[in-house]
Amino acid sequence: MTVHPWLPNSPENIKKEMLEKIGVGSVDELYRDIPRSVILGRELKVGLGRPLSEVEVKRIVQEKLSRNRIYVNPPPFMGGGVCYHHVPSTVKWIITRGGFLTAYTPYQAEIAQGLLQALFEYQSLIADLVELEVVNASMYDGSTAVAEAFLMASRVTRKNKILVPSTMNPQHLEVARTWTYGKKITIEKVGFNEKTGFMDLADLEDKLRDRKTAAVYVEYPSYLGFIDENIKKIGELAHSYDSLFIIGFEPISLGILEPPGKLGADIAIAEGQPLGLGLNYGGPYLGVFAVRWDRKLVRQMPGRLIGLTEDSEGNRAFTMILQTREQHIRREHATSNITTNEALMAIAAAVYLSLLGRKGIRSLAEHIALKAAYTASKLSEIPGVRAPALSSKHFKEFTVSFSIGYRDLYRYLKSKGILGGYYVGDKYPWLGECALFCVTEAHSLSDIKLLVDTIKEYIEKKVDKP
Amino acid sequence: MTVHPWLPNSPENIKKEMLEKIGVGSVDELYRDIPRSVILGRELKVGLGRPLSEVEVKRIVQEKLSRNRIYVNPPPFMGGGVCYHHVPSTVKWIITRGGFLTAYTPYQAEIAQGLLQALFEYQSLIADLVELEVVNASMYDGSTAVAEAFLMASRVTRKNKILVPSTMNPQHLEVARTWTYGKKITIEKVGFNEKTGFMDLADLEDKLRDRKTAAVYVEYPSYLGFIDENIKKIGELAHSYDSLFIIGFEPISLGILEPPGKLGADIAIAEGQPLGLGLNYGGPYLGVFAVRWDRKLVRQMPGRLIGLTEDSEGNRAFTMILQTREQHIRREHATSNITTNEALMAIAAAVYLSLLGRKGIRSLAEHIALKAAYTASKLSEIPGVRAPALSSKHFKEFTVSFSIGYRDLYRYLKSKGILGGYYVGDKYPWLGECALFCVTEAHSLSDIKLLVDTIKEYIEKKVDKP
Amino acid sequence: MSKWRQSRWNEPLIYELGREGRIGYLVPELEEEIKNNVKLSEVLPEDLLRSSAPELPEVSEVEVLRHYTRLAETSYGVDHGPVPLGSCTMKYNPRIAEELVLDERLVMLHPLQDDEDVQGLLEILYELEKWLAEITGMDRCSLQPPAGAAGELVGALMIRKYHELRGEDRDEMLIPDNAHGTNPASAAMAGFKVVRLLTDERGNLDLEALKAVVGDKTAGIMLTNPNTLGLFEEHIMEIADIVHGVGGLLYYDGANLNGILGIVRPGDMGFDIVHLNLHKTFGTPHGGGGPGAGPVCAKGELVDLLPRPLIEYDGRKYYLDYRCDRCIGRIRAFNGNIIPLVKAYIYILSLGPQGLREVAEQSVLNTNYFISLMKDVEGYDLPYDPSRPRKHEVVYSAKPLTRDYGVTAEDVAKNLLDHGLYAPTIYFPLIVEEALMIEFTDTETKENIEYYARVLKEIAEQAKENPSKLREAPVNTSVKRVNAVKANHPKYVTPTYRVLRLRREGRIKVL
Amino acid sequence: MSKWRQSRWNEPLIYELGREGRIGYLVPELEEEIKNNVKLSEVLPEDLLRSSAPELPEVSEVEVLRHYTRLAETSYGVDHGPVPLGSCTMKYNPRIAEELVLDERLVMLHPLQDDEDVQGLLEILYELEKWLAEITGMDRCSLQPPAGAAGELVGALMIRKYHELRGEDRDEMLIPDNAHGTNPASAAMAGFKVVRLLTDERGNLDLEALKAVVGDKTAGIMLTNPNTLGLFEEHIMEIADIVHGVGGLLYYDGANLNGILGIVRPGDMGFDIVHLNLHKTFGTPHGGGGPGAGPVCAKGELVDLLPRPLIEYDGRKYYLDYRCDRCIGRIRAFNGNIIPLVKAYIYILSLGPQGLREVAEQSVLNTNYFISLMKDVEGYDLPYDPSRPRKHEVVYSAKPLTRDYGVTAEDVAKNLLDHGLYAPTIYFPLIVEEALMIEFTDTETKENIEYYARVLKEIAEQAKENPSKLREAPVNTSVKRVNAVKANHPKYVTPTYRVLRLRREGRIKVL
Ligand SMILES: Cc1ncc(COP(=O)(O)O)c(C=O)c1O
Ligand SMILES: Cc1ncc(COP(=O)(O)O)c(C=O)c1O
Repeated sequence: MTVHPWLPNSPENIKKEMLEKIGVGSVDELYRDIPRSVILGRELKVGLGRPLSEVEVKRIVQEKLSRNRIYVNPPPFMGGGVCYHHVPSTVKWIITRGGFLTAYTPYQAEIAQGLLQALFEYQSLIADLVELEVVNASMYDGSTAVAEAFLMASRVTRKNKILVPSTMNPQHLEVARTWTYGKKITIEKVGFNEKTGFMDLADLEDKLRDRKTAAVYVEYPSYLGFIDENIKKIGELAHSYDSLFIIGFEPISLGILEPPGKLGADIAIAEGQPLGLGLNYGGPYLGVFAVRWDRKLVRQMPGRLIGLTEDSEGNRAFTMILQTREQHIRREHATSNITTNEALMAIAAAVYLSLLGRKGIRSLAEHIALKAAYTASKLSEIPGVRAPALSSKHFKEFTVSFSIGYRDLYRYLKSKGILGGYYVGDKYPWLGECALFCVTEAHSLSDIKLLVDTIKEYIEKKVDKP
Repeated sequence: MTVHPWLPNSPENIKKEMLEKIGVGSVDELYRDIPRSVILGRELKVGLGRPLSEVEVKRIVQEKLSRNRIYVNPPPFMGGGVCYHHVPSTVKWIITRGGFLTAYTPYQAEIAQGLLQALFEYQSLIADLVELEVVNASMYDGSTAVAEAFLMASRVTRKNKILVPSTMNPQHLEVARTWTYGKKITIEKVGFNEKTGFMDLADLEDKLRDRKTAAVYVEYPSYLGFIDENIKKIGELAHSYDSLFIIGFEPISLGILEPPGKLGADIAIAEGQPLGLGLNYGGPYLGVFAVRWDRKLVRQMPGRLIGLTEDSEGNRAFTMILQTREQHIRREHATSNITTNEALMAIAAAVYLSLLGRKGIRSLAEHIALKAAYTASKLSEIPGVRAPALSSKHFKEFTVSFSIGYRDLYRYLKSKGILGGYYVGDKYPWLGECALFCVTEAHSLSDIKLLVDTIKEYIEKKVDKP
Repeated sequence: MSKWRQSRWNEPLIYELGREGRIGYLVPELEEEIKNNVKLSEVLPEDLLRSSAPELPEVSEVEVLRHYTRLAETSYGVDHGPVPLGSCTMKYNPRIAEELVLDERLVMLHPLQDDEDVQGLLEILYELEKWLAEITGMDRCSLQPPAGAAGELVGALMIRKYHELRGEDRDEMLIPDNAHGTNPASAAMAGFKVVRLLTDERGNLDLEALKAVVGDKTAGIMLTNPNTLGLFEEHIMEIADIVHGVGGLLYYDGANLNGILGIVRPGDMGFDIVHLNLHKTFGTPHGGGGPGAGPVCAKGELVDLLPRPLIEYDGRKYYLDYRCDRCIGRIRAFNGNIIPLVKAYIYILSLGPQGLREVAEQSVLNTNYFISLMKDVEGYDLPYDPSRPRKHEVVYSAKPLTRDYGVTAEDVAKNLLDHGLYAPTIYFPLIVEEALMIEFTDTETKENIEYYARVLKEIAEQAKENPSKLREAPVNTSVKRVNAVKANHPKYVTPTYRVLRLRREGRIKVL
Repeated sequence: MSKWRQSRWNEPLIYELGREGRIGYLVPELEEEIKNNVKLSEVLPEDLLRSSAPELPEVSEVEVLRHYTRLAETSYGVDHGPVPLGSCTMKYNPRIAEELVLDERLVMLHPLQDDEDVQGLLEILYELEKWLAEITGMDRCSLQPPAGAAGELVGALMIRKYHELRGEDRDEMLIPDNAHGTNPASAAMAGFKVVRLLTDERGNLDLEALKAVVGDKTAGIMLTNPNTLGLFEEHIMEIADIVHGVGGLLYYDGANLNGILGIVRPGDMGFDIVHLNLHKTFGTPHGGGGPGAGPVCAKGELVDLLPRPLIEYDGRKYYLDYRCDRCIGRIRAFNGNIIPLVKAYIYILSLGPQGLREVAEQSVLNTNYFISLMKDVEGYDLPYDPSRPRKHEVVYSAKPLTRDYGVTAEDVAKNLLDHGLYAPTIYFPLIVEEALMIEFTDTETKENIEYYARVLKEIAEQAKENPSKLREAPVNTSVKRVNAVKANHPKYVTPTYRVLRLRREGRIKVL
């Protein structure tokens, strides 16, 4: 092995000095306690079989990336739990500063005040967005935040049934089932109205009556994009049967929608990706997790918390708090096994929310709501298209149902450089040929026109010569 | 005008407070001393006529950039004074740190030690590369460094003729003529050997004999890529007629070639682009400027110098030195008008040279020399191709002359995704249909094969059916 | 006293910056056509409109940029100097990886795009999976878990499901006393009872104790090898035999792989399931606490249990395979923490087999060089057979200093900070009193290791002379010793600015 | 005393880091095929092979990264706080521009690629040129000059050539006493004699003195307006008439354009040639001293004299036009400092006409707000008619402090540093004794302006009480007051490490 730039002690002369001081003849001797029988004794078959220079690595990786296809002009219209948003340059700038990027978890508070403060601010900004008092420093993503919320609800209430909407994000549901499998928690779907998508309150109450429900979960807006207007009532019902109420929200929508804290939520969780993160083909994202100011809840919270305090001279300082909930102290009795989380993404979200501020988040939310609604209405003008497919109100994602097969249309759109909605007809058969579309601040009016015209053109062609 | 993110005091409420404190009713009043007759009185016609969001700006700029064509696979083979080199990621990382990127010239030394030290290290690393003791903190680019060297030589010697090679970089020559025009300096070309490209020593001596020559300038390697093996003799001749000797070098080649300091140079200059800078369609680049440890020379040097000193407690510290040469102090008697230079690019070069170190620069230089020679030899195997077109030795750029018209071949190469050499047949007619090719560490063997095979294929086709 | 000192900005909270009316981000102006055709009141449910704006600060772009720049520069990372946190493998994060992942052809990929749109990326992930399987000696890997602990949960659930599918009822997970806290926590999340195993004085697992607890309730064992003492478990093959012998499975916590990369493989030691921490061993940055990536690899029939989707190749195209007959399900939404995965790919690609092995050797060399420097330094014990070579890390005990001068491991840590050095992991593993767990990794310079040893020696000397001074540290950091008691006191505990505000207004109770 | 302090790393020189054998960059391995077919001895001239390797340090990537990271974090930029250096227009550098210029479709363009390969970029540059011409009220611009001073040289050479082409022999350039040093230096480089003009007590050019010196030797006048006192030259039209009247040209130094963007244009004031500093007015970062960009714009027949190439559009395609019948030639190689040019394009595109005007108004508002805060602060004089509103900047004199307490402008500057603030430009313009030249620009917050004024007041108060304390500043920066005398002493002057080394070895003389 030649000297490597990442391995400062790899030159032979340095190695030799070190081995001499240690008092061994070779590095092999430092492995002497490993049973010979398990020693590999050959080179690994990895990479291209030899160390590569930056020049070579860059070429290889960029060649591969060139075989990906991205949609820039227009940006993706695909929804399905995550949408394309513009990431402000300032956000990217900040999360590539070495003090944040290359730091560990701030175990040594005094030398990590900047990191701690940034995470404290993340917690604070989310707290004010959701109007709940306690926010942890992040979960892995929205789906695991849901799962941890279910586990937490079960711990708090010592019950193990969770009621969820029938229209719930199917991936989140799968993840929640995986995570709760060991704890024998059952997740049950509540009936719903096929026209609006709203939860069936009567069925909910039926299912609550055995008082075995740890929590009722509602998405706000839902996976299918609609806003369940009974959300407050659902929370009241949950509480009246001693269940917790968990809201899974979309963060930007809270610029204009009533926050979970005002809707009675005990726990609120979210996928934080809209707050300044790239699409990243699925990750890293950000699991947002907030609870009410209630000792019982806070003690059962998963994840890391940063708190404000003082140093020995009374200056403001920050440190990790309530660690007795965490695995490194409580081990098998911890509230979760999480340690590494998505801290850097939380900082990105803090920067994003700081940039927007109270006015920005509102105008962004308005912008998106109006643009999405406009797009839906334009799509609906096309014969054979209904958007949204549900009669209720929507925020940024919405269902579009077609009288023709969607998959061919989707392929046609791609051939025109447009990434259309995500097909959900298989999972929600009563919606027919249906897809989840998404419109955000990244889409211009002409992007929307292009989408609408292309769909129209295709459908007209189809109808002409079927 | 609405509130803008870059203008913190643009909200009306803040403006109002400020105007009140100032005691005026409106900002207009602060312009009251401007004659009405010159006030514009209308909006400027710039941009799209209104402020744009990041979302919009990014789309517009990226759309335009998508109408540029870059050559990645293989990288450009085009020479002509500048070649494509790999820029290490670490270099880009460092020059995007705020402390370097957004600082001004370090007028306040105590709060800018990091910047000063980085520039001092740039000066030092170059000094050791060229083996001359004094290096300034940068000139604009190689061409203006040449021009400033000529002006300096004229000041030092109080003479105003400069002798240059006939094969000199034509752009540099043009620039030198522009810059010296006001000082009535004449630039004369010395005869040369058409086979080797070497300077004609007899003609040189003839031209020196009047003792009016301020300096003799040699490129090393030359614009046409060859290395003038008489370089030492040229320097000796210059000195024997009381002229200065100026070498324009290629920095990476000094990993393997004897440095200007050893060749008798009084001044050495270079285009610093190979030291970790992008091609950037021509800039920013880096003008390297070094002189011998000689009071007369140092006093007449253009540009900024950083020096090592101490603070009031005897700790090592850095500051700008010998400022009495500079415009802000000496005004019309300054050695140059330069103030803003290419500091950030100098830091990039410092990082680059630090990464390479004494071994890295040598192996990089070897690598390039061998790869370029290999490419030339392979090209020469093609009937009707001569590479290099000159019989002398070369480093990374070399001439290739063709028995067929080059322009069509160039277009053919482009159609195959290859950026071929830069046509110089018009400027150096005795070389026939000739172009400047460049091979660096960024080119792999298969890139070279592709180039050679594509040229061969084209020429064979041409010869078959002319 | 060291001349080093950290910057101090006394930076206000972002809430204390800004002024009403400011913004830091311009939302694109809504086009007239849209404004004229849709009204907010028709678009959203009226009684769910937010009644009061969220209490976010109003800050301009320049203020935001400066604020977080100052904070970043008051946070110590690997970019600043050694961060020898044991168990964390805080190595240098190569910039080439950081640069290449900024590519829009990665960042702009929607996770639900068709496979045909992401062939290049899938190829990267497919190759990465193959390499990780080769490195661990396993058959297949799931790249989905976002961190080590999530990988452990996956492993524990796989073990649970494995026994269930065989109709066996096994609810005990064996975990050594020196294990990382995530092991028992993960086992418990998967519904297991945790059975604690002891460490013998050589630093190995106590085999007799193990034999005494295994049985038909044993679902499996979670081990890391080298263990958290930095010692290679010498009897690993016997352990494997014992656990397999009673029908249990072996889970490998890969957090400590750095010292044996390319030298021994978990699969060859008898492990059935393995997780890796790419943000430790494979050079992806820790981001102040994440994102990470914790792929899980498995052998033989256990492959069927791995979370889906897996990436497959049919000879022409790469695709995501969602089939899940026996699998434990999904561990997270979408396809994994892609950015760290690609960074790890670049890391392995860059180093190749020789480089990875050199990484292991360098990390072990560094540890043992440090031990050799500490040989004649008083004040620190090296528990568990000091004659055995350590691997990726070493654990000292500051007990002599505590006993003799009342100087604790924490005091030692804080004094290291004062020299511009990050502290070791302290008070872990739990079996070492006043533990100082030190891992320099492969990327630390000999000079910094020497400096670290020198400072530890100085601290021990100062402990004799002036122990109270040591308890005042740190003084060179941006703040002095932080008050953790107040931070956690129910009357003062302040996890958000909202709590501070409500408390000031008297609108919140003691927690 | 401010609690702020800068970080201190006592960072060694890069030469003092590293060890023999280390490298920070892997040169690709040369392919066997090449190694086997070419030999170095045949490739390069034997007697020009380097006889001893350059004495560069040998440092690993991680060491290099940490070293320069630490240095960057010990350097104060706009990203850290206010940098109100008068005349320098140190405004916030928008990150959107920094992000977009990293694009390989820009960075990888070879400057000699055909026009057809760079249509997108040429369009950007073409539009930028149009906008700059509109902003200055001129006809065409050359984007090539890499900085303001280079632009001045271009302008001066154009003036020279203009007269020569008309067969006139004019060798005097008129320059006010408050002009920036680059103006006389540039005029001198272009071969002119510099004639100094005086400033009257209102801060305007002394018209009588001007009239006294103009004549048939007058080639032109170089002016900046607002001038370096921040005052708008009220008699600009008269000046233009006088100079034009004798056949001279008017050159506009655009460094001070920030306060009048979109409000008055140099072209409308009678100027013939203008340079702009994009790294001042148009938000491109200064990089610790560059790169900048200093486009030069001209009117009417002077357009022919602009350096070539210019960017043209034939209705279908953009192209570089190299024709140069009367032009002064080339001012630099290739096509200009493209990256800053593109950043400036993004800046103007983002702000639009309303934004640019707001920039001007904000910068003037900030200056005059600061003046209003300084009204009752003793110790600082506001020379040249304090009743006149300033534009982009204001110049105070610390003369009262110097006179009464021996506290100089430099002392004031150093004490500002101690509060985490960058100092003003000091001792310029030369016509103000103990000058403090302060320019907050459009991007400074009201709060920081207030803080700055407060600190200045504190300093003045301390000057009364304890002036010697002030002369000890700075103490909160990474080093204390730097010894400039030693730095410049012929025996000690050390511009490179090479000099230090040779001096230690006794191999170098006093300079
Ligand atoms: C030994 C060990 N196991 C498991 C983990 C958990 O890994 P992660 O932090 O990636 O969840 C860690 C690190 O924290 C560790 O050190
Ligand atoms: C008034 C004035 N003119 C000219 C210049 C020179 O510009 P540059 O630094 O871009 O060469 C400057 C800035 O240094 C200046 O402030």
